[in-house]
Amino acid sequence: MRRLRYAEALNEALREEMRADPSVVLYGEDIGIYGGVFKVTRALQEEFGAERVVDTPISEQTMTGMGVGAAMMGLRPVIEIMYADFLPLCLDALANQASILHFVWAGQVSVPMVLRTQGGGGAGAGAQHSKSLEAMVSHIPGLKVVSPVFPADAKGLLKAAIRDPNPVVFLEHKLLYNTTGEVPEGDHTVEIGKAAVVREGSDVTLVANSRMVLEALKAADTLAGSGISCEVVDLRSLRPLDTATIVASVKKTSRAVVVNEGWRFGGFGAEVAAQISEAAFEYLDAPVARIGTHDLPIPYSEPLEAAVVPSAASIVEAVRAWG
Amino acid sequence: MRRLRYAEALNEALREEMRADPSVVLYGEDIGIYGGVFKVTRALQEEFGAERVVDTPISEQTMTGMGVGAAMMGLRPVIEIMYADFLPLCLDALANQASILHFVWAGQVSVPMVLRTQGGGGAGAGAQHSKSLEAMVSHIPGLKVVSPVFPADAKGLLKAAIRDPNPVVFLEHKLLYNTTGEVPEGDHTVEIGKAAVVREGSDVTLVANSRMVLEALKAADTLAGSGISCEVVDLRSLRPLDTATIVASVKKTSRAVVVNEGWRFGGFGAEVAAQISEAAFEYLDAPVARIGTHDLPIPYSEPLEAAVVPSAASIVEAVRAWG
Amino acid sequence: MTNAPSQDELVEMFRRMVIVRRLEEKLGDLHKQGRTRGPIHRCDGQEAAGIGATAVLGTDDVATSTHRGHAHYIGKGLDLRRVVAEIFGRATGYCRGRAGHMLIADRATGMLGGNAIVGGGMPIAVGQALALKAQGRGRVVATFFGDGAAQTGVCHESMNMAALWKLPLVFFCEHNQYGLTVHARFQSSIEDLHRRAAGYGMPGVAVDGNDVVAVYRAMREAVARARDGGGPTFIEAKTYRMTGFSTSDMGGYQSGEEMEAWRPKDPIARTRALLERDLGAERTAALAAEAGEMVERAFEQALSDPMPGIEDLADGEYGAGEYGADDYGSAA
Amino acid sequence: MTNAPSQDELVEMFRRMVIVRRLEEKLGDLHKQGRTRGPIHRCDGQEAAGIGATAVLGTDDVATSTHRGHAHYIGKGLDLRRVVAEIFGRATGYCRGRAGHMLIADRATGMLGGNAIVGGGMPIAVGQALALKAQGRGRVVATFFGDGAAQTGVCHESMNMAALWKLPLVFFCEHNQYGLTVHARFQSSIEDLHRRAAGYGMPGVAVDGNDVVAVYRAMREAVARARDGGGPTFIEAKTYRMTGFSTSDMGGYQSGEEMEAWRPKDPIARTRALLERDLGAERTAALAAEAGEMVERAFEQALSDPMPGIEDLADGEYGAGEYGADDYGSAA
Ligand SMILES: Cc1ncc(C[n+]2csc(CCOP(=O)(O)OP(=O)(O)O)c2C)c(N)n1
Ligand SMILES: Cc1ncc(C[n+]2csc(CCOP(=O)(O)OP(=O)(O)O)c2C)c(N)n1
Ligand SMILES: [Mg+2]
Ligand SMILES: [Mg+2]
Repeated sequence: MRRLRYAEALNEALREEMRADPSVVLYGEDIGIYGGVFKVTRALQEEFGAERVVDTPISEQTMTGMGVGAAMMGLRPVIEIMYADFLPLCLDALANQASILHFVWAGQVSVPMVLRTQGGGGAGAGAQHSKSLEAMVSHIPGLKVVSPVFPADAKGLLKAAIRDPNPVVFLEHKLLYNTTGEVPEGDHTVEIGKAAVVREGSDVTLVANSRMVLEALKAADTLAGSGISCEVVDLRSLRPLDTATIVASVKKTSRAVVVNEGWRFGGFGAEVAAQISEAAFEYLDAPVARIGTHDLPIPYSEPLEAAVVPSAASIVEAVRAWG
Repeated sequence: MRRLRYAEALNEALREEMRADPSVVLYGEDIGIYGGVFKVTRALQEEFGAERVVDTPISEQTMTGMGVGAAMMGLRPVIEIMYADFLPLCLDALANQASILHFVWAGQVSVPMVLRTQGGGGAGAGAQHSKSLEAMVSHIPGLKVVSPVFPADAKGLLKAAIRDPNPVVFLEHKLLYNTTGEVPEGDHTVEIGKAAVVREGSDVTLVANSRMVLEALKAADTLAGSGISCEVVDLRSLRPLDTATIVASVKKTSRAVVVNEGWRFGGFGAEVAAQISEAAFEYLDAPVARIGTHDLPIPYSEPLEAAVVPSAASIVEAVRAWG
Repeated sequence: MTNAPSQDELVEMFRRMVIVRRLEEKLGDLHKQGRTRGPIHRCDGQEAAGIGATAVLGTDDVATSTHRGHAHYIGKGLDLRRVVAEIFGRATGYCRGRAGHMLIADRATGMLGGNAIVGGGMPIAVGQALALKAQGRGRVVATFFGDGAAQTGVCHESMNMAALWKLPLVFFCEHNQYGLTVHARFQSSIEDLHRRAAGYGMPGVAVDGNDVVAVYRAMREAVARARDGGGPTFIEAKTYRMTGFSTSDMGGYQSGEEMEAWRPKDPIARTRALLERDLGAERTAALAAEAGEMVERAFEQALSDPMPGIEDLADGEYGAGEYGADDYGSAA
Repeated sequence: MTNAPSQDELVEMFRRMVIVRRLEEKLGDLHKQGRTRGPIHRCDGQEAAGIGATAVLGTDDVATSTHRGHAHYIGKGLDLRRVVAEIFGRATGYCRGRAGHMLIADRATGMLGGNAIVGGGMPIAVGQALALKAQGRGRVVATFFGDGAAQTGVCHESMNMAALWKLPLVFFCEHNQYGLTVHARFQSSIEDLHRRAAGYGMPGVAVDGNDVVAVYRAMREAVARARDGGGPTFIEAKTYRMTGFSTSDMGGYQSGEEMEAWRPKDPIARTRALLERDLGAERTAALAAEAGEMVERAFEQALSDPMPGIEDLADGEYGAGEYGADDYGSAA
């Protein structure tokens, strides 16, 4: 199979869906001629015109609300929010409009919009451009939330998200755009709400999402060297969460480390850890370990940033702490 | 001791702090002549003037950001956001400004502001006026978050919040304003970050905050009738969380039910449950139970709303489920 | 007079204004009896604005409303019984009791919809207008909002985008002098909000919001511009909220003189006087009486409708995309 | 000429403009060598705006800046070495490396501060101005922002509140024609942003942002008005960003003609020509050379400064209220 960069896989998903369905439109800052600051929308305005690939003013709040309005009238808007740090600006439209209207209006409308954004640290972008805010969006009923790590899933989940009749928040990571992987051509979709076991193992389950899956895989390699066999579960979807796959793995290994790049306190990892403790209580040999970004604004300077964002090393350390 | 309504206790705290410290100012919608839609700021504009009790336009985002600016220049603003459902509008200023600037500017400023708001269901206020969004604000490092249930703590924590050099989100509940309790006169403060054991018991620990503490106490009464002895921990502060008090109780009882009015999935209860499972793993006889609002937008109609918001009955049910 | 309503239209607007007023008064009565739930925001005094503006819209045009939307609901053609049923949380309400009075929507008449977040309807209207523009069928969106909402950030963002993209959208601001309890002079840096339209290269007009004919005419011009691809218009209707901000209003912030000064401008009395000139007092009174009876019947029916059962919640948080996008305005 | 700068002031502004330009060029060079980290937003071409505007502020006046703040930092009197140190994440930087180039603050000179959220500085400036007004010492706030930021909701809310409360605040908009890559004509419904000021009853003026004297004069008038209790002013400085939106700009969205048309308007060349008339070419060149050397030295020093160690993080997420509120502008 051909290998594509993560950004190219997303671009292909957008192009295919736009070709197949004229109601798919893109709204965002700098997504037109420039093709997006991470080049995910490269050359799409050229192909589909400025009516379907719309450069918007810097107005995240209205951009999101406008997605809701367009979606309820039959369009399928895909909105690009440049950094996840700007999600707070979108949250009113997400929590008070996008997520509620299908339910509150008793099914009279659906809101098939996708809100793409990218988060994460490690690039020296500072406290206002490095956050991972999974926890804020995945708490909201009526939204779906996905965060693929591999290019194939990026393509498959984006296509599924565009076709979903519900609002979907699609979380990317700035350090993933240049990673590559095999990506199926054509109509490849991945079901929202399904995790994947991306490495099998017997001693510990590492549950991760987005870039942290790569760190978990690295940690698994390292630990294999000391005879510890790690199973790695890539959540892919955060809401709905595939509890069954996670729990099946933990029942096998009896130990779990949950890795999420959001701040540890009140982070998405708390939900995953709580669910594991609820559903696999009798099977656990040790408390579920949780790893997240230290509870601090993310500092700019390299040694400081590296100290607060989780990595393979922190995962290895957590596993080794069990002795 | 005299009894005050919850709203009066808050009003007294504001008045005392404003008399003691001319840098304390209030910003909010309808807080002036009208005294706030829940009457917490009653008669304060009369006493302190329109320069210190400022009616603002309907501009939550700028109101919050302006609190940050005023606080860093030496004022101590207390901002009233009418409904917690509007917190998303404040989150950019909270997550990208208020909470980070002390740290990111390496201590050159502090941001001693308080953002008061009220949430919660049960009043027929509908999906856009009934949410409990503890999870969104308590995830943010640099913020403190409190949610007192009793009038005495409301007064004591509000005074502590105003004096705190850090930004504090102060969460009230619409159904608490008319509840009454004994409130110490004069300079009564309650330390932020300390939970309280409000009922002692030996069989189960019920951990709750805000109005859910009242429901937990009711449930404890009911369960006492069937010979089950509940200890009730009132969190009071959500961030920093008093893990020690919670864990001490659970080590004694070996069972815990966490009750938080936010949506269950990704709610604040997940953090509490995860911490209990981490710190009291060896002591637990059963998985920690979590109760929250059902994962749905909050419906208006009474029977529907009653079905989704947690209550004493749901707590009793969770405890009885252990058999 | 250009753009003036026909006599039939005026009669219909009068009928609807009376319905709205009786609806509000009935709700006030029931509130006093403790029979309502949650805050209810009446629009007494603003009927000419809401009814005059919606009268110009077709069923397949779209409107977004606010927490104070009863005139928009009636004006857009919603069935009164189902509106009342929703306000009382009944299973027969437009949203099966899930929405309550602030959030009513009706797909068939293009009411999409009420909104209890101040300013919340405006970005949605921008998106709706973008979609309608793409469809190219000449449909328009009217977004209703108050003088308080005009101060929100989304109002600026929405006006900028609507003007930038020449969307088929009318910004209809009901300037009733107050946010909840705060007078406009403490909320807004200028008195005449329509003057802000110039900052977006958008036409802005002020109109006597208690004169239903004036409102109709201004709206007709704006809607025609929108349909013809001329882009958005900002209409500021100067009016006054004659009752509390909601059923929970405890008063004390309005001067008696101010309230007295507005009383003679009551839009219903003015429309009635107008009609009496044409139809005579008797026919006009009969019209009003009939409207009042209709309201009585709607309440009787709605209040005996069943509450939803909790099995209603079984369909859960997500939709399955049950329908197509083409049946908006199907009541047309 | 009313409000014109003295010759000494003009010399100082020229010196600072050259410092800023050299700073940007050095950063560009180091970026090419792979020695910078994270995106860096240069302001080449906008030096007259940033330097001319800040020249009018006292050390105890406050400024909020943006992601593109280097001219504001230098104009407000920050020490170049510590600015560079911060940009390179050194322990000796203004924020001990925690902030990076977009978020620099210096309490002593009233730079509070850079901000990487577009529009983020404006509400903060409103609050600062409220506090300064309460203190009654005639201090003012200048809030810098771009043409892109002018489209954000907080810009509207902040302008409304500042005008409503007559705050000592200057809204200084650097209209450099672009958001990141999107031309203003695709972002803004009007070309002349200062015209929006009228919608708040606020004076609004446009000025040639590449003419440091014109900027200085407009700002001086606005600052005097603010100090005297006359409330806020909106200044729109028309200028052009001569390099990429940041070091990660891949180009392709600007026309060659446009870039060529702005080149002769380079604010440094124009100020240099002005000074040469008064001081002669030699002294002017010497001034520029001296400034360039200063920049070289600052980089040398800063780049040999240590990185912070992780023990720096030990003080944690909360502050203890270490200092009083009175030492702002202590460099005065
Ligand atoms: C974002 C937001 N802030 C505050 C409120 C509370 N609130 C409800 S109605 C209202 C006043 C709105 O004033 P205006 O827009 O003039 O409408 P009116 O009530 O006069 O019809 C306020 C502040 C809200 N619902 N949403
Ligand atoms: C709220 C927000 N949205 C988007 C961005 C990404 N972004 C950074 S700079 C920029 C362009 C800003 O344009 P303008 O205000 O004109 O400033 P300029 O870069 O031209 O100096 C954008 C969109 C951001 N930092 N913050
Ligand atoms: Mg109003
Ligand atoms: Mg710009």
